[in-house]
Amino acid sequence: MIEHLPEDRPSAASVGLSRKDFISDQEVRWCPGCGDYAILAQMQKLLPTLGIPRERFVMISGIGCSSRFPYYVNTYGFHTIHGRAPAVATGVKAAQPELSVWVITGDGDGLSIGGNHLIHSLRRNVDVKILLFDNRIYGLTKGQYSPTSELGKRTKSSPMGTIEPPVHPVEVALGAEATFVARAVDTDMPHLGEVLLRAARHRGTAFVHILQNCPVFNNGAFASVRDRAQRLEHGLYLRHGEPLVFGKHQDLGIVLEGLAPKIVTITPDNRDRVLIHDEQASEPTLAFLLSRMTYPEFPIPLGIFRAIQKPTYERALIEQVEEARRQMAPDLTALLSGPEPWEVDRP
Amino acid sequence: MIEHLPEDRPSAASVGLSRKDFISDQEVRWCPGCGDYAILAQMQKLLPTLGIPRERFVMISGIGCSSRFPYYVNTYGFHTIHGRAPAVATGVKAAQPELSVWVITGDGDGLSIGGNHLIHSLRRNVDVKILLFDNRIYGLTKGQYSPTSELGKRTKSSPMGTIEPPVHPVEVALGAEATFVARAVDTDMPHLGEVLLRAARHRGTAFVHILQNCPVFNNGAFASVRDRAQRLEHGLYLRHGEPLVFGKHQDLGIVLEGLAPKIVTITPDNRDRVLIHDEQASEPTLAFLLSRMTYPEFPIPLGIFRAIQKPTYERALIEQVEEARRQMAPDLTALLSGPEPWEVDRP
Amino acid sequence: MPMPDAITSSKPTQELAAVTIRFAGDSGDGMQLTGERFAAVTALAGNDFQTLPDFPAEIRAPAGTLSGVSGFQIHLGSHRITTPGDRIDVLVAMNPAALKTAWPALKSGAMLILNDNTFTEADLKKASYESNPLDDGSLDTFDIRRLPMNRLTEEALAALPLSPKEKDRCKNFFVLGLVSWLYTRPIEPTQAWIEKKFSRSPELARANALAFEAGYRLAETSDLFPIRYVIPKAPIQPGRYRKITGNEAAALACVAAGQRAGKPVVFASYPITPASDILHELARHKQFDMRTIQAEDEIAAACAAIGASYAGSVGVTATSGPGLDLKTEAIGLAVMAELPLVVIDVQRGGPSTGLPTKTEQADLLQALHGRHGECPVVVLAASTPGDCFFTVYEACRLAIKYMTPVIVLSDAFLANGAEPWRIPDVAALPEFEIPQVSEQTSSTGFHPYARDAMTLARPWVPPGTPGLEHRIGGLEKEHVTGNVSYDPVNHETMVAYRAEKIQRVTADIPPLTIHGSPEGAVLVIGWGSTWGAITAAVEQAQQEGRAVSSLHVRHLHPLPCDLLEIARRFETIMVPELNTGHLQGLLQTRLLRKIHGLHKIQGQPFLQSEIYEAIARLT
Amino acid sequence: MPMPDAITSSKPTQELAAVTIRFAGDSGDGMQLTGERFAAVTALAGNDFQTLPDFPAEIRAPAGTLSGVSGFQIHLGSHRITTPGDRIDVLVAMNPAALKTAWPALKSGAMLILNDNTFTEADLKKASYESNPLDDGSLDTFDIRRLPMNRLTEEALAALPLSPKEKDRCKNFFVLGLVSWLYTRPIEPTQAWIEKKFSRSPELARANALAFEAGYRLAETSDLFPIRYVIPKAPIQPGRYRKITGNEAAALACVAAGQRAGKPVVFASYPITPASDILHELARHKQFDMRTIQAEDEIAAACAAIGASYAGSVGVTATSGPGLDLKTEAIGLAVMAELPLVVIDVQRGGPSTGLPTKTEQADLLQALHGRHGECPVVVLAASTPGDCFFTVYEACRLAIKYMTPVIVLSDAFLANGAEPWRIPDVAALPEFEIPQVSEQTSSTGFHPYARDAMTLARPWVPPGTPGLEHRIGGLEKEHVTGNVSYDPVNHETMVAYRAEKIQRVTADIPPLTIHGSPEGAVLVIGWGSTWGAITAAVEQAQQEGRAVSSLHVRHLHPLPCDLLEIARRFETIMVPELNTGHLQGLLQTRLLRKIHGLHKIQGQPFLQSEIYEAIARLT
Ligand SMILES: Cc1ncc(C[n+]2csc(CCOP(=O)(O)OP(=O)(O)O)c2C)c(N)n1
Ligand SMILES: Cc1ncc(C[n+]2csc(CCOP(=O)(O)OP(=O)(O)O)c2C)c(N)n1
Ligand code: SF4
Ligand code: SF4
Ligand SMILES: [Mg+2]
Ligand SMILES: [Mg+2]
Repeated sequence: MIEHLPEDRPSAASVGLSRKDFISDQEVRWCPGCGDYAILAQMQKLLPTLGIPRERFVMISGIGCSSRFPYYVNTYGFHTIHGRAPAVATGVKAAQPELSVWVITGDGDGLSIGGNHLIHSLRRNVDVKILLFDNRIYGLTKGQYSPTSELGKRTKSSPMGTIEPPVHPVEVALGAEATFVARAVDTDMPHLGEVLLRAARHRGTAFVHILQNCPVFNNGAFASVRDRAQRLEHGLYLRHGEPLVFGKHQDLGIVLEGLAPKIVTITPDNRDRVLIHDEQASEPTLAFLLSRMTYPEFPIPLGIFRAIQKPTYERALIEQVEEARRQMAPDLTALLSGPEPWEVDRP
Repeated sequence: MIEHLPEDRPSAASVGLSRKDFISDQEVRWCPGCGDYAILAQMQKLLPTLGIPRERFVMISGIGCSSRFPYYVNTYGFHTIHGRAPAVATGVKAAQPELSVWVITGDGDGLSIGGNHLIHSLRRNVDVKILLFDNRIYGLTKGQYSPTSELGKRTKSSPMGTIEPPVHPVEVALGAEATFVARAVDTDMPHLGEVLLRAARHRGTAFVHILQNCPVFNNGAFASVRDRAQRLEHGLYLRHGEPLVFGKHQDLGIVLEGLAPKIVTITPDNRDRVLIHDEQASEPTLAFLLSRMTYPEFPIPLGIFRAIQKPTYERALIEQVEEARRQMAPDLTALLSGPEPWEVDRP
Repeated sequence: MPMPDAITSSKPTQELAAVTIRFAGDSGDGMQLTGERFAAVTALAGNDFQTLPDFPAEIRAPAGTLSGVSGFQIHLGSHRITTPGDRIDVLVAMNPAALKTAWPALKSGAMLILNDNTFTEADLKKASYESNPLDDGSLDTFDIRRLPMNRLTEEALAALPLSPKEKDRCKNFFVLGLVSWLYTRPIEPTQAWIEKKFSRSPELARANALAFEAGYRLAETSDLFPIRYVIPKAPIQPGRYRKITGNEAAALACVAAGQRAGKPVVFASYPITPASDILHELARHKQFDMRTIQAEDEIAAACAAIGASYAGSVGVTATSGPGLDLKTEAIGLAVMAELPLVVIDVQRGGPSTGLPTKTEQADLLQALHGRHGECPVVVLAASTPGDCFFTVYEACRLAIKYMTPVIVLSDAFLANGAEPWRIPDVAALPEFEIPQVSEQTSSTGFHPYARDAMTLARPWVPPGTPGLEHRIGGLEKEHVTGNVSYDPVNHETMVAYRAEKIQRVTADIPPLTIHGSPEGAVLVIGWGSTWGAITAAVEQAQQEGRAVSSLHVRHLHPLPCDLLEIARRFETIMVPELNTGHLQGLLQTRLLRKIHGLHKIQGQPFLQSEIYEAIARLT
Repeated sequence: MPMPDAITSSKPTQELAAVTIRFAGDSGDGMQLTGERFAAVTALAGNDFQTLPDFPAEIRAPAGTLSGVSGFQIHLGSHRITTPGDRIDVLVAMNPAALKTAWPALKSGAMLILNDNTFTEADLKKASYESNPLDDGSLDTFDIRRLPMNRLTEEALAALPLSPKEKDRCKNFFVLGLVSWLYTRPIEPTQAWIEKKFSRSPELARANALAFEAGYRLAETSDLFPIRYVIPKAPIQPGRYRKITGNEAAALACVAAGQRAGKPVVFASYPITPASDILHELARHKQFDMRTIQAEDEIAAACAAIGASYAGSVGVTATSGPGLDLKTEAIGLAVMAELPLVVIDVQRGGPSTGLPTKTEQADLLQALHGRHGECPVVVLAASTPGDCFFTVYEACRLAIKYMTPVIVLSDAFLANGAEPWRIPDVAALPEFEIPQVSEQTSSTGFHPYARDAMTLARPWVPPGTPGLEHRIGGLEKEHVTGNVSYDPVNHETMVAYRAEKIQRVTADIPPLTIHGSPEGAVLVIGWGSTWGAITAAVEQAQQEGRAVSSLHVRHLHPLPCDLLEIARRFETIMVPELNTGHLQGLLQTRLLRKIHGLHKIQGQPFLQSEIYEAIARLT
């Protein structure tokens, strides 16, 4: 009755799937130049490679430009209500743990109205992949600031500049004890693909912070890492077991000064002090440190901040069902009768 | 029109206030032995000492046993709805920045249904004091697990044990970029008083995680630090600028091993390696590290994890009002007329 | 030494048709257990009954105070019993606060069995008595039986190696023994129960058994109780019975629905009084593939239930008023996505936090209209604790058959009240009909919004179904294809379809049963938990020859087809409701005539007498 | 070289009473600006008018496609204009998609001014045309004027050192010039506006001015336009006017309310179409001590507004359907706490996400009943863009006077539509009455729930007031003291007080105005944005001598006292609504007679003709 998780059984039905199997018949309606196109393309490239039959995929979104995503992917899809996609996804996984469930959300959808559901699905470690398209703006409602907009940013709803310091999405996810947290850039195709693959392979909630450009309402928000040249300079690629090195010539490194990160030009002297990335560290101290780095003081870390294994929520849920069955057979008549039934005879 | 913050002007009206001025005429209705009594007593002791006239205090709560708090304090009080107290408090501060606003919430109220409002008020740095009474259970609804209940805990709603790893409230607050985060224990009177005083003095959102016993539905949840003797052994008092030392004989210390904390018996050799507490550190790395320590692997840190200064939300809000006034006089007729009025003459 | 039983007793007996007894004491006195056990043996004695616990307000109050009183009322008789009793015939009061709390409900001349040990100055003060009612004459018109229950219990257990506190906690069994004697209840079942319950601690088993025996014996021997009462068996339909509360029944219905539908049930909920017990109950029945989720809030709970339905499980959520508010938007999504969803609303006193432990019926209009846009759902209401089973079961069945949210209205009174319930035959429960993909699919392609010709339901195609991948969502859908559509006429068409689909549910509503003459002077129309009081009052009036009939509506949206036609056959219609007139207004719009309302908004159920008097005024 | 004006033109003119023009093109074509400017000069020309922009659905679609079309319709005339026009007399279509989108609304024989440069194969395909409508005869019955607008604009600007793209973006001013000539609009205001608007980039100013002139000149010189039209001034009440949209008016009302109440306004909101512009507007007026909060969600927004009211500010929140769902629980809190709160609901097509940019009136029943428990609030509805000002202002006033939430219903049609608005005299706006602490306080102590004898409002005592410290909350309160109370009868009393308080608002409702005879055959009752279409249709019918009157309700709860009495004087009542009959049902319950409904649920406002035809069927 309870099926196994997809990874356990690379399905025959998944053989021969290709990118075009994941393109739906709906016209894509994002603005020309929107970063969402690139993410869609990467996903359509990734999904056929996962060994999962197409019908096992479910895309669940909230509301926002980003949340139109499910319409364009020819799998099962559910465009729900603002901020609630993780909650809907939890129900889907509870019902069918074997599905590959992807939540598509935005910085407003996922961090403003939906912040609580995000946190709780992370802490529960529901096996869903959450892709947060962060354009640091409300796109669909035409340009209000979001929880990731820079302090002081002038938008339609903050003509004098915002007065709210932004959240760091990766930090919030780590603070909620997420088991997988990563970041990628819409235009950085191969890397985005790599990160998405890792997310797909993770058992538990995988949170991917995707830096996405909204050319219409917030053009250039992530200029420092979107353009290839800039990215080589300002992006800090995280690779497990390797030192935190960046810069056009890969000559800059991150070291600790006390408990704060510091940029150094690498020399033979300080080479040893450069921090080594460890996505599996028992304590997410380093991940936290990286999560708070912002440009221009620091490079922007890209890649996998943390990836650890913990039991998943739906697996535990099903295990309790199985355990209960081991303890007691499901006898409906007995249940309805309760502990103290009595008979009333014909008078 | 816009008054100054209380601290700027220790009011004459506050002179001569005493504890009994803060006791309302309502019968206190918590269960005998409930930890809430001790917290109430500390607050009633603290408030008269703050140099703030009684009418300037406002206690705002959500729903839960803890949220009955406002009824018992003879100041202004508002017992609102489940989880929403921080949002109500934000409105209060926007309207009257000069009030001293305290939010009283529980682990369910503040971290389950109300988690998002909590996070957003922390990131905005609204100048309210949030006291979260954590009994790791839903008291008022008679004993379901809460987001802080231990994994595997059997409660009314988890007869086979919970399957949800708990959140660390302090970690969540830090992840939301809180400017003041502290922890205290209900029974640890002087320390609780000290922490509450510091919270009162902080400008910005002060988050205080108070470990509180619910003898009825979750007795002994914090046994390791509630009882004086145990506390001396298992409590780690955080003191700014001082080493992280604990234990009955203050002979144990916290050092770093890589980026993970480790307990050592202090020797002349390793004394230097014992971490020094810094509540004002530019990076909250240490605070994060401390926030994830749980008994019995580690001692329970008590005191102030972090206390930094940032502009407050309501101050910034009012500053924009003032700035706008400097730029343009508030002329209602001109506003109503808009940029392009025209006259229609008598025909 | 064998205990005396009904036959061996030396005292005379008197036959009674019915009696209402309330056990009341401090929260720590164990009166709920006394009541529960008394009800259990009452069932075995063959009487019909209804019970109603009356918990103290949310938080435990200091011992002995008025707010700490916990009561349990039972109404039992030799005829059909439909209410827990208007007025108390017999009060067992463990302390002055219990007496004071029960005071307004005492029948004149009621028997008061009082625990003498607690009528001390301190206890009287805690109960806000200015003078001792035992002395000041205020009880003169009652039939007083004073006993030092603490002392008697203590004495009975003197020989046992238990602490004084442990002994004291046995006095509820002393009371049970005493009242069991008084009403000639069988004793073996209680003895057996004690033995089983305390099997792990024989000391306590022995103590409680002794206390029980002591109470029984005391009544037999004491002059305070010169006669005992016999209540003949009620003419109950033969069968297998159990005692059930509304919340238990609602929970069991979820299990039964999943089993009969052949699907897992995902029950996602957030705790709230008085609905939490449904979650507690279901969390204990995981062996039925019952997957319970305690969500972070009510929004998440509703959304998780929707997600589960979307993925082919039976998605259910339960809550009370404030939680229903929060589920509003999600229910709208399920309406648009046309997914099954069952929302159980255990109504309590409102508005806002209101009176969380009290009963009310004031969420009806919200259930009908409380969503933005044209957003119709099915609304059902349960009429008795046992009926919560059938109503919730039916809700699950309709939700799936019509691919729609169904709101079930229960209330605090039903949720906690108990009655004997004839255990249904599992095989005889109605079948589930699962909306299928239509035959043409192969030729014309799959259309998620192609509707069944009869029910107008769209097919239920959960993810995982090969070849039928499709997308749904909260934006307006194009008829048949389900694509997003901004077309004006399509919108009107879809609004009409969604409304008509709900109307089609009338095909599943059985004809209404009229209690009494099928036409005439007065028709009392009720819904929900008022059934018991209405039925009792109408029967009382009918026995007096008054021209009154009644009918009870389970389906509040859509209304049964025959309702209006029946209503037109009566000169006067009265609708008693625990609100300001919700159904009254609905019927008035439909019938275009004045409907009499009877409104009570006190957090309490109707008394039989209140309805009876209203009928009497109209007949 | 001076431009030709109405007087110097050599071409003949023709007088028109009214005309409906739609400017339509791709989102990038700047048609909103063309429309806005045309409306501005129309105002100066002394005509009455109404405008309605028609934005594309939420996300920018690829250029040239149907979903990318942006339109702006204006109806102007020499008499009172109450709708943006049923059918299009003149369409300016910048591309085939614009033509296709406007198609269903074209009057037969309408003038089509088409941009020839875009009727290419590629553009036709994007607009899903299978053949070129210019060639296939499908436009034969229309009055076609083809111009290569891209090229003409380009030529006019040939000499300027701008990029081709920059030049192309001036073609909306070319259109404006052309249509300004055609309808003899004054030209100086446009020239002045261009100069001011582009003062920072003289190049662009010059380009736009040249394009404008080119369009004007082309019309004067081209044979395509043999005559021009004159629309005489409308008989407008003298005074100072401005053009205003519903959202602007709602925002200004918040400012005015704060100023007149002498209190800061805290406007807390979460963005949602079509309500967001109220927030945008208010965020620009901080100098009025306007404190805007963009909350994390609608729940927080409502709660922050409540907190602000509690602390003595005017607390306002604005949203649309899905957000109203979420505010439900908070509104209930404000009902129980008896605090002022204004909730503006800009209705859009529902249910669920529905049709976010389209209009509808289907939130009325939710506004009335969408909360658990007995939870009455005041509900008002605005009838025109300008009326949003008076309605929201009145909402603020009533909220404070009666210490209650007030829900204001606007809709997408009002929110974005614009009309000339007579600027009110600030000093003449109604006064605010602030509920005060009663005199007895000194002697009997302060009671937060002691009510004003007239209004039943409790006193508004914000924190910070010395000596009156008190606690409030969502649990049921004791009458007068405001202490938590579980007393049954007190609950009923308080439910009654809360209901009666809202009823007392009727004292503030002015007598209804009947448009037409005060009694007779048919009465059309409307509410909200249908006012314009109803008024136009009723006037049309009246002019034909039909026995029809109309009245429009601003106060939907409580209903005006005189409404029922007036209704009784008519034989037939019809209620046109953009829903399935919300007000219709309410009136039916009250009047106990059949009310005719006219329902349209297409995301579009009523056409005058639709209402007229319904009247004609009844008269
Ligand atoms: C309950 C509710 N509130 C508000 C909205 C309006 N709304 C739609 S999308 C959105 C924010 C979108 O921002 P984001 O999540 O960043 O997505 P983006 O459009 O930028 O991809 C808002 C406020 C809504 N649809 N529902
Ligand atoms: C909207 C809503 N949902 C649920 C409830 C029921 N409820 C009241 S308090 C509470 C949880 C209380 O737990 P906590 O915040 O930990 O407070 P405690 O009682 O333990 O102090 C719940 C679920 C409610 N009042 N309102
Ligand atoms: S508004 Fe921004 S985020 Fe939305 S589709 Fe357009 S470019 Fe993309
Ligand atoms: S239930 Fe627990 S938290 Fe609530 S009052 Fe009682 S002891 Fe305190
Ligand atoms: Mg965004
Ligand atoms: Mg708790």
